[in-house]
Amino acid sequence: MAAIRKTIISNCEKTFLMKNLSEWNRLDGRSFTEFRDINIVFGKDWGCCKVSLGKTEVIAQVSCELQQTKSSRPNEGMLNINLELNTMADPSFDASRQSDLSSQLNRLLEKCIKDSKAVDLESLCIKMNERAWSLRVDINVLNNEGNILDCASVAAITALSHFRRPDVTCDGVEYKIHSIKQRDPIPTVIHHYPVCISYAILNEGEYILADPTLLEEGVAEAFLTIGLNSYKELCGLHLGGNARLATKDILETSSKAAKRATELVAIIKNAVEKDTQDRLKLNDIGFHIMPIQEKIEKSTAELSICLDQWTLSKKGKKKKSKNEPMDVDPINENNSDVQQCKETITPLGNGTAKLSEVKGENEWAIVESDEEAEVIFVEPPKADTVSISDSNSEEEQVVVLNPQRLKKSPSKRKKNRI
Amino acid sequence: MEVDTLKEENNIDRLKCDLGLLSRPDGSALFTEGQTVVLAALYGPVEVKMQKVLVEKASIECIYKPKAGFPCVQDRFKESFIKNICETSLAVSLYPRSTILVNIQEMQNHGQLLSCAINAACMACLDSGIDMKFLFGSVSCFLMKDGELSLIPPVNESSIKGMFVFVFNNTKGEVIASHTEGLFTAEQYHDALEGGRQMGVAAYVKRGTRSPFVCHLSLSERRGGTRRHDNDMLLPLRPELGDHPGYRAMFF
Amino acid sequence: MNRVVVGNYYLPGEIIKDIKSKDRETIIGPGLCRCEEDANCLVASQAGYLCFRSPNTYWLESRNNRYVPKKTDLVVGIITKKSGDTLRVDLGSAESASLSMLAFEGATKKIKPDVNIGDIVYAKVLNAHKEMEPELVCIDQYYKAGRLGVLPNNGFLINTNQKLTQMLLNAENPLLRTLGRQFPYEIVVGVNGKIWFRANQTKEMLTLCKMFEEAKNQSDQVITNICRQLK
Amino acid sequence: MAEQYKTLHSAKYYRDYLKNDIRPDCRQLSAFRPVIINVDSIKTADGSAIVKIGRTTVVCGIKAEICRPKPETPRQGFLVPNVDLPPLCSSKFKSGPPSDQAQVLTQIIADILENSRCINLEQLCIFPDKIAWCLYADIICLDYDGSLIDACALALISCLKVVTLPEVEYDPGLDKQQVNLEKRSPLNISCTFVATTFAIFDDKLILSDPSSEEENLSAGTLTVVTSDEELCYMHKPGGSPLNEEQITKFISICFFKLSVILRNIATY
Amino acid sequence: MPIDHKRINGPEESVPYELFARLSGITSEKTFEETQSANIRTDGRKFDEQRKIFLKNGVVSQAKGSAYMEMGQTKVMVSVFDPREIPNRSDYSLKGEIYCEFKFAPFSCPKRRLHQQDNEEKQYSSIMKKALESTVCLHELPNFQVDIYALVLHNDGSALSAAINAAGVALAEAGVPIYDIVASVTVGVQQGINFLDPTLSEEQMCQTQLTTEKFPNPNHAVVIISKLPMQQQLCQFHQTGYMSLDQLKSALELLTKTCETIVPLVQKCLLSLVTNSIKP
Repeated sequence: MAAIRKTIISNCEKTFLMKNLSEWNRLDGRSFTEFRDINIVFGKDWGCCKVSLGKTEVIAQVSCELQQTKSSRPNEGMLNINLELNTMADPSFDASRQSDLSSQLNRLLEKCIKDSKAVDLESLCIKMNERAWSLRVDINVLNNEGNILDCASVAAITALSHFRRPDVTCDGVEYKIHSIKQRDPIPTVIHHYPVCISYAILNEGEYILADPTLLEEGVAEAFLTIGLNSYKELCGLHLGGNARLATKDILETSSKAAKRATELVAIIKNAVEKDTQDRLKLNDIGFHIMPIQEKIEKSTAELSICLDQWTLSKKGKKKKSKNEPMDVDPINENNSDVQQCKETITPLGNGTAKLSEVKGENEWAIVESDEEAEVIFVEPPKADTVSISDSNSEEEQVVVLNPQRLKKSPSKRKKNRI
Repeated sequence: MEVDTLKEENNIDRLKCDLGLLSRPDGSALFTEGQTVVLAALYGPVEVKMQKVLVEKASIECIYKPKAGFPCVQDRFKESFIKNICETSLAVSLYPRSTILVNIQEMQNHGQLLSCAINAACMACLDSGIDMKFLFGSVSCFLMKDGELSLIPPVNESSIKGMFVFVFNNTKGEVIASHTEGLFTAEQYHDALEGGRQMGVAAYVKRGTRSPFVCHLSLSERRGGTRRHDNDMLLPLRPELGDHPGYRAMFF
Repeated sequence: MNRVVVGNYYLPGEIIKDIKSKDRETIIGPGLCRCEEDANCLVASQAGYLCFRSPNTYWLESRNNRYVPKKTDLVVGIITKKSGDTLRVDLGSAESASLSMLAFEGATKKIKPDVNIGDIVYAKVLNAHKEMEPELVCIDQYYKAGRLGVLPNNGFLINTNQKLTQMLLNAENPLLRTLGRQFPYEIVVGVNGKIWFRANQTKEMLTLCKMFEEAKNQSDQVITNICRQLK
Repeated sequence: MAEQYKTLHSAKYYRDYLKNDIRPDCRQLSAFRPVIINVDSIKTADGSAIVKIGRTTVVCGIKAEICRPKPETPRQGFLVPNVDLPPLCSSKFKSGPPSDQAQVLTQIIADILENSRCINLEQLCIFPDKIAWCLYADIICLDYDGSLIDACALALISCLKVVTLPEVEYDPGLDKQQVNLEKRSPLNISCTFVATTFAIFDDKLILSDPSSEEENLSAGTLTVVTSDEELCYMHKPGGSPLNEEQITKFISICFFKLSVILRNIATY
Repeated sequence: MPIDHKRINGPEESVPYELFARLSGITSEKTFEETQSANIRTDGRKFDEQRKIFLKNGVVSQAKGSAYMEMGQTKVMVSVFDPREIPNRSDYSLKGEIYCEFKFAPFSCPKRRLHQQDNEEKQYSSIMKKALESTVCLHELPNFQVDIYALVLHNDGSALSAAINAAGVALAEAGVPIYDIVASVTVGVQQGINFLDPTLSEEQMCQTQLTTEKFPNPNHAVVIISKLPMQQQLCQFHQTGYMSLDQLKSALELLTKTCETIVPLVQKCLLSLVTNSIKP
């Protein structure tokens, strides 16, 4: 229906973005490996959640229907994932036609969640060869500020784990669907929680940016999407676009992604758990009680920080640099050298692979299933300088500057004042 | 008539609206009515497609997305209903050869979805700052089997005999649009219309007793607005920027 | 209904009564239209505060998120297309504007300015009529560019709302001045909500970026206060 | 000369007529066009009706098929109305999937059908949870000249009244059904609904039963559907605002029209 | 049935009730045998007798030209619209184009038709296009396309012929330049008998091969031709089934003769169009 031409990215935006990256900085102050904040809100209905990643927002809803089983899989239910790119999110999305982007994203989501067998489809079957539940996840994008896929994958798996289907009984011939009031609804069995983690690749593989924003997506040469679960198992890896990316970069990025995946899954599980607790307490839950955002008052402090640059740099000094860019420091480089060759990716049946960390191997090794015991799981060595602390989230939000440059800054300031 | 059920206060409390929470659209609103939540976003006026160019006015497109399942014929009906209302109330002749995109997303449905969607659309229009002839507000009125009228969706759905959706404007409180479900008599229709108007006028449109969400808008505007009490003069220029007219040309 | 009160908040469709007019003439600005029934009344068409300038000028100060070109506006736009002697410029409005290659200082049929797709221009709206595509120029009536023209590529462009740009263009607003005390920078503010700026240091540019992001949702008053504190 | 004037200044052309309380097709402002109903002329359908309102022509055909009831409603059959606006009826429509207008019209007709409760879907069930009738009511517009809702609703109700279904015997033990083609019986239709459309011209003039030209020029329409003593649909999709007296007037006109149409229907 | 999101959908699966009807025992063979022995068709016609034709033009007020034709029970409606520029085309074509769309109404046949055009309808559309292409003076409509839509309300055999005949009238009414009136006739062949203007059951009978022991003659076919009678030219010929050349010859003779009988009808219809337009 509506397809408004995409706004063009100006040359100066591109130039500045690249220049900024060359100084190991991102426009929104994040480090290369940092992700935007994720926030999950549940709706009143089962299997409904709104997920926001920075300003990117999606809503997911799971629905179910009793259907005839498929003859090819007589003892399984069905799962469909449908991601809709709405004009609401971006006016350049065409609601009426399936675009390349939309089919690509849908395929990646399917690979990540459906093909990795995250949902136990067999438990959805009611009677073999006759009836089974067909689950359907509808994901509507509300606001596109980059990296829809990560947001959608979190929304999809959260909605699925939150969803409860009505109970069904069968007296041999007739199926009776019990309403939620009559009988407690049944949750879906989720084997593992796979999430997509995307990276934008710029400048021929030199810069790998986690969780790209819209502008970064527009400038990027290629995208690396890694589907992972909390057990560091790979559920799909996709490299789109054209960039000369070394194998070691992919492996290195994957190990970082694995860490992020663990964090994300913990967030998802916590959110679902909290919601369940709230429901048990019979609290009112849903979008209708979402507080009205007071966006006006929240950030006067931020503004004054911006205006007074001195304050900002002082703060940065105090904090020392936590998220140090990886390549500037020679010590870091060594560390990453040690770290990068510890993964091997093990195929684990259909569409699933295991990303485990093995010492001294840096290639895609196919490990026979009986040898699996030999695979050594190694915790990533804690290198003090590189570690991304997740203890204090407040700290992470602070723009962190290079120590080298920090030293210089006082003199600069003087200059400015003259 | 028995308007006991049409008490204003508790109805207004059921309404909530949050504006401008999406970064991409020109205007967006999250409208809550009881437990029903609808998100609306507006882009406009934007570039028009060749097939849809209207020489004398803007063409309005409305896209309604249900939260689960594919959009079906029923959703197409909602789209066309909201589109027609927007066409009536927006000053479309000011934006010829352009499109105004109205996007509606169902977030949570617990009755009176249509009127909630219409209200959300209106608030999104307001948020975007697009020129409007008047505001519109929608009220759902339920007719019970015992002949009572209620503005709140009843707990027991089987007791509903009919349902009315009215859309009023804020100038004279006239009916812009109407949609009904179920069987009813002409008198019942009038009673519902009258009750709905009382509620609508009180809650949505009439000045003085503006509903909380409209107040919220004005509040946020007041806090964030560029208003200047003391100085009616046009804003002069930053010297380093050359001869700029300062405030945008405001004379037609 | 409502007697005219300057500074009152009006919603679309509300009638503003008893307006002051000189020689039965009233000049109305954005957000208002004539009332068809009563010549002495105005109808609000946007939500905003009523403003008045003597003797007979009224307008509504409202938010307006999508830019609608107006004649003599100074705007910042992106070149999206080059076809023959005309450039297409995206201003963020419904229709992209046209800019002739000859409308640059010193441009002739043979000597043309060096403009590429994706470049940023600071231009003036020469013609804006709702029935026609807007036309831009980068020269004034004496064929001089002044400050108009193609902006260098080592700056940065951000899109904000028109409210912020209006605020920045107000000379009394201390925001840019306060910042100027911290470090030198160059800025071009288009009324269409696009801001271009550059500074010596990337860090400084980032500060600018963040500041505009934060200032977007703040009122005049708040910003002035903050600036005052920092003096 | 009049032709050119009409095409160039169609609104003014109409205003000139309406000033004298007459419409270009010689009707009074509140006059309806003649209605012709022809039933059961299409033998391949299980019931059919052709309705002409002025030049607007609509044909409705119902075909019955046998199906299994939904698990949620094991005691009900199906009635599936669909309105089709083929490119044949007007240059407004293009071939391909149904246009937005056709979809909206389909929903309106389905709403009217549901609101009026003229047909109890339980009578379409042959054996609970096993077999039921599915009536496909396809309404096709043949000539698009305004007041389509009126024509479609009338075609549907006239068609429902003449539908006959063959007798079916179902043996639950064997899960076998036998259809007796010779013995057919009509449906039980409890009420008759009649839709009436008005167009609002220049915010004040009310034109009954508008033609497509009048619909295009008018600033909004209102459709009232009456069913025996009650109302079952008040549809006003935007357009000029109306006050209450105007609406009251419409309703009274509609009840009058209902009686006329009922007499018309009674003749077959 | 696939779910169509732009329509109201019924149950997932439904079947025509005729499938469960008590078998009447009527087969094509039996019908043919009876017809042959009685030497008269089931509806009382002779083998070379046409059904009654009703032809009316100007039935669709919104179209430029339109016609409604009844041949016995068969009811077909055709409308023609103003020539418009050929859509989705960048180069200029010297010749005009014809777009035909042939559709059966869902309820027009014994088995319910779906809303989407099926293969049979597509084939009929292209046959119709072929017949009309050589009728319309395409060189007079450079870069233009004439849209012709045919809708069958009730199919009782020879629907395509009826549609082509009606389209000819509609084209004439629309003022599209044509060389001649177009007349189309269908004949069904079974054994040695030509069934002129067959009904639906006769059409079906002519499309099946009867058991060879009883009926040694393998001829079974349906032939549709369209003619420009004044020009004495065949503008379309379509045959399905199996028939000997001798049989074809006899069938063609019959068809040519019948085409001529349709012409005066069409002429009369068009004449009334002219006289009506002259009258105030």
